Amino acid sequence: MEKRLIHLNVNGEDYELYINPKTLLVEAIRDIIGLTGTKRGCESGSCGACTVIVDGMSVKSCSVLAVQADGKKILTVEGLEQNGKLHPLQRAFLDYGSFQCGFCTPGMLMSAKALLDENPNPTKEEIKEGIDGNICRCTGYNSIIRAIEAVAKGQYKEG
Amino acid sequence: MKNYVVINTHIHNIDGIAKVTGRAQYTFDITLPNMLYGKILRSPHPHARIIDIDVSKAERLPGVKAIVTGKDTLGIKQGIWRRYKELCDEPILAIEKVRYIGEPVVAVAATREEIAEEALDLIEVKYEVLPAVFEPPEAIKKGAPVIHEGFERNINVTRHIEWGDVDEAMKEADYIREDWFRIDGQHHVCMETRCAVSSYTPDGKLLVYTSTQAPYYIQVLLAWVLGLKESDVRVISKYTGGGFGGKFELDAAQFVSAILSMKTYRPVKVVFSREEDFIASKRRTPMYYYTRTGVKKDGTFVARETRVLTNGGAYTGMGATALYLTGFFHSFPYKWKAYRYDGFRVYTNTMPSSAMRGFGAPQATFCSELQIEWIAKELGIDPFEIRRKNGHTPGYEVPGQAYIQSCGLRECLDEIEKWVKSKGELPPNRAIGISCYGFMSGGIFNWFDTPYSFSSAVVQINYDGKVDLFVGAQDIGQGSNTTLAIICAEELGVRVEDIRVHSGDTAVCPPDLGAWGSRQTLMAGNAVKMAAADAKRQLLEIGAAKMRPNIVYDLDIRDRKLINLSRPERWVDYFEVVKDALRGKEGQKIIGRGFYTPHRKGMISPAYSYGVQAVEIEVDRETGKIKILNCVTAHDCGQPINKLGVLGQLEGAVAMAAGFGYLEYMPFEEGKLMNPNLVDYKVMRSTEMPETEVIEIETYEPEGPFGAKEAGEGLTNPTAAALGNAIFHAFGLQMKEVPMTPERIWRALREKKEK
Amino acid sequence: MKCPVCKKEWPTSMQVARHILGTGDKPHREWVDGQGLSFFDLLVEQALSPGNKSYQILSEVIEKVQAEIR
Amino acid sequence: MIRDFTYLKPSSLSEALKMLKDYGEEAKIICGGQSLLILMRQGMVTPSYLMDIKHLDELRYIRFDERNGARIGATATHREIERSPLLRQHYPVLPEMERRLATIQTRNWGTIGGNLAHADPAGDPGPVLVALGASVTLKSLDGERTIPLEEFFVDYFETALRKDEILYEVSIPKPQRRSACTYTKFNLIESDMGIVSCACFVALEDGEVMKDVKIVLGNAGPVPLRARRAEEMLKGKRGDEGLFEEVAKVCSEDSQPVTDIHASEEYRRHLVYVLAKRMLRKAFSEAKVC
Repeated sequence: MEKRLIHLNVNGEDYELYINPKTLLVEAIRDIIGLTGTKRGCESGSCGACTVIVDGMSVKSCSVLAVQADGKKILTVEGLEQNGKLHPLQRAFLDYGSFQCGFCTPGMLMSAKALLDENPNPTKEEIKEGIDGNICRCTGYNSIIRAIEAVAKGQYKEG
Repeated sequence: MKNYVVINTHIHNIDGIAKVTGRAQYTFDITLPNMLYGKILRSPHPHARIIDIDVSKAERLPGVKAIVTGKDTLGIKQGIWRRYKELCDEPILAIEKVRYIGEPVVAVAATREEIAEEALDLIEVKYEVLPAVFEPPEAIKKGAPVIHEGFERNINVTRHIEWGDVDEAMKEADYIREDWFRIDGQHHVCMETRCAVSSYTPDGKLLVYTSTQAPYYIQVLLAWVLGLKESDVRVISKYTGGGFGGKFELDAAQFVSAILSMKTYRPVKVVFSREEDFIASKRRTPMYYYTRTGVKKDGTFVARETRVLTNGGAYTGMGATALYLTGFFHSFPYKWKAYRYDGFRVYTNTMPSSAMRGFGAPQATFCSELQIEWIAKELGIDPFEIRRKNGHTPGYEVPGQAYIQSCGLRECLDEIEKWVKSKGELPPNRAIGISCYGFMSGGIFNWFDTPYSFSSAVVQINYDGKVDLFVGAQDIGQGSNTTLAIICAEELGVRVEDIRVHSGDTAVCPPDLGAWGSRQTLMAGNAVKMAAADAKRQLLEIGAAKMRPNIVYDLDIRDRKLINLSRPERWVDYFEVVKDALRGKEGQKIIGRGFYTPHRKGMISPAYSYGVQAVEIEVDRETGKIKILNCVTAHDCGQPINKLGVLGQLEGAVAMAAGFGYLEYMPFEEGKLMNPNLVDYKVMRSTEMPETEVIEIETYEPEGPFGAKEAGEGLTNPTAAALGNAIFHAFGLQMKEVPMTPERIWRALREKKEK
Repeated sequence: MKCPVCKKEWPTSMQVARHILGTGDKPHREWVDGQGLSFFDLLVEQALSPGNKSYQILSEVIEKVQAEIR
Repeated sequence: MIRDFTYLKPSSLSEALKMLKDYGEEAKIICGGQSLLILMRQGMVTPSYLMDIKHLDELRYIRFDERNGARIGATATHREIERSPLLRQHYPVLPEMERRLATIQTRNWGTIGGNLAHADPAGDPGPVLVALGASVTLKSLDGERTIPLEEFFVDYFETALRKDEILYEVSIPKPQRRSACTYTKFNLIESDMGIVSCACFVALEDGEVMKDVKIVLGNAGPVPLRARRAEEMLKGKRGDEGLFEEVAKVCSEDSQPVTDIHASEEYRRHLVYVLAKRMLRKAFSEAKVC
């Protein structure tokens, strides 16, 4: 096995990694780059806690090899906040109590952001589909759906 | 309604910023310098004697630093029911015998996770496989394999509840019906699997980061099984990724990481894989229910006789409490002239069953509410009427079991009846089912044998008027940090943002029994209220000197102002008073202490919550598949404290309880769980979630802080029962097995047609 | 009616029977087995079948031995 | 944990084919990897060489022309198919099927080529594409061959792909006039694979006589199963409720479902009957309209 050199742009920062090609993207983000906001909750790509955004698409970082993300732009939960200012989705999650234990929240925020980037005002069904890859055992999802709806309706417009 | 400043208002979760920005560091995220990784070799057999363990090859693998088996431990059989030593039966690392598939046998610590895993394959364990038994009816027969020596017929523990004379009372009944039910288990599926990082240092002190609901329990249990002093063990659990009842007993991640760290003097991290979390941790108790109910023609309940066999699995854990509670809640929330319950917990060679949200009540409520619906139909009585006629009322005493103080059941029934009537005539493939329920706010009985008070809190006011609140209560996502901050702010008269809550650290926070039994809002809340009152009293002394009112108790602090109650226009700024107070106390911070232990209050629990839930489903008659459209709950939790928290608890409970009712099945073959992953174990996702609505019925619970009581586990009790009743109205089927999967509904429909 | 083992009192022999099966500790078990019955057979019978045969059997024995308990 | 492997990253299709020639025996192709990586992480698949074609945009296209229908490149993702206006216009069943395939994250990264090559009998695209009469083109250094998709699926997780071949393209014939294709699956969770699934294709002659019928059952056999006997019963006939009822029973009899932890064989047979009846009725009514 020979290692490979890859470049990842995570939350606007460029990282150069020299890694074993079997390294998963989630391992690169958590264990090598050290951003532990992205979580892991299963071994079968089912729970969605590892969801990040790669080139604008929500993706399960446990089901992607890090080498496949070479040269791509990756956004993790740590990238949502811009020097102290929370992203509208983060503010909405606070207002609507869209989290409890918080372990699935990073992945949920990423799915929500990717959904709204692609479809600025989704129907309730589309929102449900947008986050049906993320399991949450605490909230029962409705508070999350309400928060996403509020952001889509412009309740958290900047400025 | 009292006009509170902070209580029941829209308050953000105080851990929110850390959780929505990814800053929150869970045990899963913790790495310490020089840290090793631990992996566990588990038993492939449901029942076997350990003959020999050969670790020689594994030891030689480069990177392996330590290997431990049961023989390397003190061999103490631990358990959470410390008051009854014979119920402490779990050595965690098996010593002479394994009793369920997945039981830990050998643990390895290595420099990298991969090496530890590779080492497991090099370990050879010789077993003498013994005959195994998996279901209570077989395990209880004469000649069944003995799982625990000294426990004949595998009966682990029995519980009995009785009042009145059932045999006499049954004579008065005009209609008697008896039914058998079989209720399957359910798994917690916490998003953060069980994990721990333990670091033992040469000074003989042990630091343990872990994901737990009760840091104090883990501290005490670890000290016991490792032979350490309690205070030399420090458990830190700042953020926990979900618990639901599965994380307050000592688990293998904590025990194994500690043992390995004590051998290597290096930090050791053990993280359960999702599969390990499924097969080797405890689950909701599966039960076989027999219940016989006698009722008068006019619907008055007369007597009920119930017998339950629970599948205890390989070890006791909290099983004894589940056995008792299911008996207690099978009478809830109705008045019975005579009631008798006999519960038998039976050891089997499956994963131990123990506590999970609802703790026996969802099973009890399912069997009770369905039978009542069928009786109402048989006697031609309106389901609301029969429940209203027999329901608990404030001040009622469940003979020998419970004093009920506040009880909003009647109001909840009225609200739900109004909603059901507002739905009017339903389309043919739709139906509505209802269910009453009730739950306790924590337990009185000190089965853990703690010398400390059940809950304690310390309030510390700093020079700038900001408050540090130290509580032993543990926030596992249910929002106890926020709820307790709200209680402290209201009592002390400040805002929530003035308070920083410290929890999840046994060295810093006062002892508390932790998060289970929905006890924290009431018990820890009372402790926090007392501590805040203590601190406020010290401030009022100083305040009185400044304002010189004629009567000192005329003063209070409200929304950062020290006011004279009789003349509110005269007030002094709270922050000024604090500065004076500190100077007056030679620069000492103001400390308020509070604690709460419920002696003889309400017998088994200080207070009881009530509620009624209605569920609307849409059915596909050809396939038996049901879709939940709507779920409305009227819940009486006394005075709600944390507005967002209560709604969150309800919606989360509906998702978990609906899963228990019609989705989450756990198929076993010869003691092996066949779906230990999130592809085959069906958990509710956003697409299956119904519309939810909660109607808060506000009552005043004298025993609770500001009149508050539980809104955590109680909400998981009704949903499966309401689903069962909805299916009864939709198909005319009397479902006797849970979960009610489409195939089971289809088979029941076919049998009905053939009859 | 007195429990032959721990001398506690109850109004009816049926309740004494319930107490004995309910406690199930060593002395009570040994007393029942001493009467030519099997404690666990009674317990299991009680668990699996409706009606209270076990309690009836036990309460009869309890009534008989009441004379000797003085 | 994933076993070590040598990672191969061809810069073009031709280089990929060359690599397959050299390493074919011990190489596995990874594209989206949504199914493969799970098997590798659990140690069920341990290739010595892993050739990544995810980045080959040469294979990432969706084209359509009136004459020979649609062509979809192997590395086109499920999401691209789900949101393709071309396919939505000419083969609406395809995007509708993709919308309910797994979760949005899996669809964003997973590809149609990877899905078909994985050949899971419960996979969603298989039955639909077979019902649409699709074919697949397999390419190797020696040349290329196109075979009907039905022949591509050989057995459980086994395809006709030779060790040195790559699945290059899926082609779907031009939609016939007055025809419709429908698909549904029975599952407990929206994003789950079907406990049983069924795709139906109906083409009408003028009037309401059925000229061509295809009924394909998913997860009711080792591969997407054509219910040929049932199809024959419909050809040349007018569609009506009684006939659909009878044909659905035949589908149920001819299916080969298994019993597993999710459903018994008996229940699966019943579901085949229910789904076939519903999809036939829906396809027939849609074909009459368009």
